[in-house]
Amino acid sequence: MKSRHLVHPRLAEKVAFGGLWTAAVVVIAPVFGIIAYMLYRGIGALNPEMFQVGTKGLVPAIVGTTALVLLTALIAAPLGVAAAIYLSEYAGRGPLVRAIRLALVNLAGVPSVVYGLFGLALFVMLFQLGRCLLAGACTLALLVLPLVISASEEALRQVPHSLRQASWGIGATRWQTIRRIVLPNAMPGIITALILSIGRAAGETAPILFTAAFYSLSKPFPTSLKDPILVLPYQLYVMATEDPHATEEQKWATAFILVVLVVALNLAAIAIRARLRRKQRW
Amino acid sequence: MRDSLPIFTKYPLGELLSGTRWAPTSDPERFGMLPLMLGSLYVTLGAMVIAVPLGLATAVFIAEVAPKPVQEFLKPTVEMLAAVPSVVYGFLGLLLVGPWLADAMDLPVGRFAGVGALILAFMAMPTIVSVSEDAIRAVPVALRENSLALGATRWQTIVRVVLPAGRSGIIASIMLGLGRAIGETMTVLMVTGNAAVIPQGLAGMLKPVRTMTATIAAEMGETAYRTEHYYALFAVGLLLFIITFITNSIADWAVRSAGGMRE
Amino acid sequence: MVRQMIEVAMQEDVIIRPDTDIKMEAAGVDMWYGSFQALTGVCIAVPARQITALIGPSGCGKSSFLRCLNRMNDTIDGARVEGSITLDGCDIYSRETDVVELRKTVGMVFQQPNPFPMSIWDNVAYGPRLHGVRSRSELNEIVERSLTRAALWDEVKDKLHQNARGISGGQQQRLCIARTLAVEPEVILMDEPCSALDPAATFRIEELMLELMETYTIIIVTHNMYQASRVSQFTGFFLLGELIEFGPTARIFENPLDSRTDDYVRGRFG
Amino acid sequence: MVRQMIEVAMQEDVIIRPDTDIKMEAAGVDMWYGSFQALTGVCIAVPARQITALIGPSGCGKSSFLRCLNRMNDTIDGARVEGSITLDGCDIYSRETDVVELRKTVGMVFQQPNPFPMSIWDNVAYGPRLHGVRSRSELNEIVERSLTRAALWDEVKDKLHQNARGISGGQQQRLCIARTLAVEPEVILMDEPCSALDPAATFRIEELMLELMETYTIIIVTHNMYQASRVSQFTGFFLLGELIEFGPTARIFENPLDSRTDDYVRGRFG
Amino acid sequence: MRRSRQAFDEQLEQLQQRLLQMGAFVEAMLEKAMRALAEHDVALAREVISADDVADEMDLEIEKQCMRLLALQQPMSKDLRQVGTVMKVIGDAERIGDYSVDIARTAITLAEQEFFKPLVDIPRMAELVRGMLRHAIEALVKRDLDLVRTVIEDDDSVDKMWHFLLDELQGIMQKRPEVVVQATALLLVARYLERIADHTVNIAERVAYMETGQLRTLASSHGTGSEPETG
Amino acid sequence: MRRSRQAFDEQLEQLQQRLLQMGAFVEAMLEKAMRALAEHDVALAREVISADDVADEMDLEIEKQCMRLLALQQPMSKDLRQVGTVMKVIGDAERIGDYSVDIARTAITLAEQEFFKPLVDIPRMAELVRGMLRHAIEALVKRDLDLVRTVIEDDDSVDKMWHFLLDELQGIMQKRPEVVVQATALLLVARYLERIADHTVNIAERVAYMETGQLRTLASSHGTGSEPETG
Ligand SMILES: Nc1ncnc2c1ncn2[C@@H]1O[C@H](COP(=O)(O)OP(=O)(O)OP(=O)(O)O)[C@@H](O)[C@H]1O
Ligand SMILES: Nc1ncnc2c1ncn2[C@@H]1O[C@H](COP(=O)(O)OP(=O)(O)OP(=O)(O)O)[C@@H](O)[C@H]1O
Ligand SMILES: [Mg+2]
Ligand SMILES: [Mg+2]
Ligand SMILES: O=P([O-])([O-])[O-]
Repeated sequence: MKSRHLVHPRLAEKVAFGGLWTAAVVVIAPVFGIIAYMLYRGIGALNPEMFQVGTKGLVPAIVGTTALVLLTALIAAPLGVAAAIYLSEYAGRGPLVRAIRLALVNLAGVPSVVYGLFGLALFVMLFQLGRCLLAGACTLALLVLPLVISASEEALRQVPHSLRQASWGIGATRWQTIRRIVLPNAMPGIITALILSIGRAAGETAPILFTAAFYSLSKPFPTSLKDPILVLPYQLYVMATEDPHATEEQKWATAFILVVLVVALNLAAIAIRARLRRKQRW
Repeated sequence: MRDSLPIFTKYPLGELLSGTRWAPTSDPERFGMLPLMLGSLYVTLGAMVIAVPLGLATAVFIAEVAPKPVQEFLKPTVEMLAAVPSVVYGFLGLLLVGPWLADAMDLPVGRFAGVGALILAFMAMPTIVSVSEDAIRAVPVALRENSLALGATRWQTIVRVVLPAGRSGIIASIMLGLGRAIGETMTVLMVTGNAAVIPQGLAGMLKPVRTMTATIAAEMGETAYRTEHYYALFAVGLLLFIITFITNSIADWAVRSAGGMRE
Repeated sequence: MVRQMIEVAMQEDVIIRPDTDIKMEAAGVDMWYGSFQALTGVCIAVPARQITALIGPSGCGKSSFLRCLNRMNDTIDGARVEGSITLDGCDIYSRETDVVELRKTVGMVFQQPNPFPMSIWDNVAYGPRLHGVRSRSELNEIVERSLTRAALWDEVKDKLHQNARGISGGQQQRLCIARTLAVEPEVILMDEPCSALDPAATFRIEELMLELMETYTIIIVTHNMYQASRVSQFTGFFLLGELIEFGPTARIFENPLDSRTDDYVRGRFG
Repeated sequence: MVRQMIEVAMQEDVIIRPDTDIKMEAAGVDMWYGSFQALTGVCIAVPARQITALIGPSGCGKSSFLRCLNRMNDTIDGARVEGSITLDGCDIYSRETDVVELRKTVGMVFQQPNPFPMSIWDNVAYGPRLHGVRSRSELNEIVERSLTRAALWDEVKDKLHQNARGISGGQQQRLCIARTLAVEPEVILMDEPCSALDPAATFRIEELMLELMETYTIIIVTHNMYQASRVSQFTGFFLLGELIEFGPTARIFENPLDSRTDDYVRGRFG
Repeated sequence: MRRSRQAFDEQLEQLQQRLLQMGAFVEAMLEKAMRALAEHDVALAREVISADDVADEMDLEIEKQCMRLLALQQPMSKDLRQVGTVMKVIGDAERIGDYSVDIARTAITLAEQEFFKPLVDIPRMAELVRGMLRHAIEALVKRDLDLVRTVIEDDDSVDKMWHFLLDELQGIMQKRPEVVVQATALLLVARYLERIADHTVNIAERVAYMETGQLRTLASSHGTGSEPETG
Repeated sequence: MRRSRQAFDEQLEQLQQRLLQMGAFVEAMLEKAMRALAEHDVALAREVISADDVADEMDLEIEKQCMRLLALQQPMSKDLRQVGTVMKVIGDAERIGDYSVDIARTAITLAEQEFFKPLVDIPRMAELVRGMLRHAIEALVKRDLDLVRTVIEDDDSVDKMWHFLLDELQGIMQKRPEVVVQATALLLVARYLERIADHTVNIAERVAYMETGQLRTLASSHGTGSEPETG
């Protein structure tokens, strides 16, 4: 077949690929510039003073964030994984299960501020918890639960059906199969899901705005679950927008710590996923 | 969401949605949500106009064109950008981009819709790039080989086979990006200026606006429990929920059909 | 009916051992997936310690029937079986039957080799452990015995603790057979066990089947008519969910009774 | 060498048309993936308008060689080809060769039927459109002609605008062939085109190949020795990257010259 | 050369055709040989003798084709039996050709001599045998078991004729020693015809095999022809 | 019954063995038939006649086995040629058995009579033919082309013997009409031996085919036996 072209496809290809290169550079370069700038400013602002337990220190916020995140994980992980196992291994295909799935997908996309509202109404007001660590953690747990469930379910689903069949074929019960074959093989995926969720929780501001956080440059650590807490993102928000006393240095350092924390969590997740993926090839 | 109901008993739905004034503190209180919705629309659409073409191009670039090392560097980096907390983006917008843009365009303040759109675009971009890159990658190698074997160039293959085949995933990525942009709270709260006025025309991009999310975040802290204002904010939350529900449903449907195609 | 079949077989010069008897028997088996009837009135008597091949065009219900024999269809929503299937004379669909016990007795090997993503040793020990064997030395013994029977021991004995995904497809399939042997089944069902393998690996599996035949009753579903002709002693031909003809393999391929079987083995079908 | 081969073929009673000539010829082809040499000194002359089958054990380099013939190996990082391969006497690896043109002339059909996820019509029209055909009526004509040649027209003519994924595997494979025919190739390479299909679909493809042979030069890689014997006029046997023997199919299967070929066709290999 | 299943059917058909041709060819050889004998036609006899090469060639060719079909098509069931049958039948046909040559040679030997008595029985026997051959081939093509029975019945007649001729010719030789050479020659011709009839029965018997797959001789013949135990 | 490739080799080997057995069996039949003839041993002759059923059975059995191998193993190349060869050779062997029966029948016919002259040439011819048969089978087993040549050379001797015997017996019959019955009987025996030799050559010729795949007759024999053109 003879070609009949106005522009030779080869030429078209060259032009198009040039365009793609440009686009990629346009996207990546400024982002990098800015992030790099921030890191540069942040790392410059870090000084020992920041880590003192005092008025200007970041330590209370770091501790608060850690406490909040751990508590969130404690609540979300068992619930999420159990729900995922139920959905992927036991639930059939009834309309109820379909509805649950649809709800999950949508909840994962609901704006975090709406979670904040919900947490406010439910935990703070209805359960009378007040603005506190526990209410915040519960709210955040709600926020990440859809993520945990659907990512864990995905991980469980990734375990080939043929392995389950093989196990049943040898005379294993459903539970034996789940415990010995499905869960161990889905574990990397589940752990990744958890870490990613934690990362997400650590960076969220809106949901804790009304449920857990308060701003202060002087308040020490929380002592009970019912205490309100200092958390990094909220700290940063207030410093940047409302606190005329916060120094530029404090702002940049806080941003830096927050980014490093979140990125570190994500890197960990990626590393785990990569290592385990290499180990198991289907 | 139960808490949003009282407001509807007091104000007819139509009035709530089309009211042009959001003035909870004036007397009488006005809860017209139109400015908020338009604010959200402006910022979000603005963000998507920037993010979609650039994001897609980057995704195609990473998946199909970039040399292996570049690929291996870009992919995780882009994913990492998605993880940066929104408050940090807001912070950067507030401290860096806004002032810089205001300088450049000779505007009085560095807080206006355009900054929000730009920052949101870069926030939505990682989602778009990462998800659509996955979708493109998930298009079976065999399809590419088939196309090449018919005498197509790589570019022809990308445009005519790979992108259509990854269509659902790409739509999903856009919807997810859109969802992220609509639902984003902190950034817009920090950089858009928070004026609940109805933006006009393109110039509106250069004026401050106020989105639904920002309204909730900004005002909830200060309203009294069970006031009309409190209920109104919940109503905004409900509206937001419905909008994102729709976007996500579309995204989910797209992902699902993408999965079906891969079979 | 069964005795008749065996007599026919004798006339047909198939060497049947004097101790040959019927291991599994299906009588009037119907099967549905929801409202779709996949099998209609299948009657078959599977002789012990012989290889029985099931052939037929795609979608004729071979796999469905095979999966009736160890009740793997139980795991599929909406799958329903009627009629009787017996193992050593006992109805496997009766209330008292323990499905887990049944599946230990009637092992299964699938089309795609699907070793668990663990070490070779763990793969083989998986079944015995499930069923309560703890002692390491006993497990070691079982692993060695099973691998040896599956003609794989020599090839893997130096890498027992290596991941099972690292061996070739043909070896993986033999590993899956070893894994099945480890729970000491009496019947082994194989659903197109070679269709994912290359010819060399296929021949290995075929030879293995012929060796295992000495001890086990083997039922194999295969698309490959030539494979059925090479390895099996009895062949059943399915068409549209019915068992059209069942008899000694030589007869099915040399001189089938039913003209549809004849058309099929002569490649004149569809 | 080529003429010799044809003479041998004549002696061997293979019916060679009087106008038979050599369509593609490889001389001393070596191929590497990185530092791994996949092909060593392959010399072969593929006669025009005949079916040439390439057989050999897994990993012997059949696919690699096939992919040299339309430079599909160009798309693999680190793949390198040496030696000469000619199409109608022109070196396809020379600087002047346009790969796109080459791949139009030398079409390829893969193991897995892989229609594009678009309508049947669009699938077939894909190639012609790529190469600049715009007119709808012309495209319609091409689509009908190609589908007819691929023996698929009657089956799909009422659902041309249905998604191509909705037809059976065998039909999909014929669609892939139609898609290749639509760009009017002269040579069609097929890499195990039937290994994902059931026997009935396989026979359809085999019949189609025999029809296409009237017009096209076909080279097929197959694991299935019987398939090679059924459909091809010439057969090449590969082993460890070398072409051990090449000749009329009847000779290869009845009386090969090389003892390794003999062992292979007699199933005594490995 | 198409080799699809459909084409395989064509090839089987072609095999059948060639077998038919060969059958017709050797039948013609037999007919000519007998005519040469009866009419003292040396040229015709020589034609038969040289035709044998063609028959041999046909035999080889068809066998080769059978082996090729086996190698390249792996036939099963009926098809396999058909190929197997053809392989066996061509052997018989070739043999019939050979016997025709023997008869033709005898014809040349006897060409110079007047027959000591008019040839009646031998041509009649030959007629019968040729009919058998035609019927056998026809039975093979039509898978007609009735024709097979006819052939087997005719073979009994041929056997009777042979015994009758043997007796008669032995009687003549005893009485007229001067015709011994001619009589032995004719004796052998009769014997050849009997053998041809035997081969014909072999051919016919294959029909049952092709149809039923049962490899059993219908007529349980002992010895190559029913050589009488009492001469 | 194992049927792997290795087991397939065993089956081919077994086929070969059974062919050997059959060869030995018909050779024994020939030997006994000749002994019965020479020693007027009716019992032995009857033994040969009843042995024919066994030979026929062997023929059928082996053919069945060949067909089974073709159906169930789809042999290629050498293996296929071997199976094809066996199918052909058993036909010849069966024929040899049949001829032995014919000789045994003749033995019974002649049992009551003293020979008009001592049997010398015919037993010698029989010896030669038996040797040929042994050689042919051996050649087949050992794939020995030299042995084949020996067989073909011996066949020439057999042909000469037959011509010689034909002349001699015709001469005797002309001179002594009273021995015509016996002489024709012996004439036929000689002819049978010649035919057996011919079948033997057929067997031997298969060796070359098995080895080279070339289906060509080495000895281009015209007619079933070289019937002399001049009596
Ligand atoms: N899980 C299922 N749900 C519904 N229908 C099914 C299911 N599995 C199989 N079927 C249908 O049942 C019929 C028989 O299927 P089965 O898998 O037993 O065929 P088969 O003979 O094994 O075919 P193949 O050779 O392609 O494996 C087919 O028509 C198939 O579509
Ligand atoms: N992309 C690749 N990179 C590196 N090595 C390769 C690649 N593709 C193939 N090989 C190697 O080259 C050799 C020949 O491979 P090829 O796919 O040509 O074999 P084949 O004869 O087609 O085998 P099969 O019958 O399994 O398809 C094999 O050893 C294989 O491992
Ligand atoms: Mg199946
Ligand atoms: Mg390959
Ligand atoms: O051909 P025959 O010698 O066996 O009659």
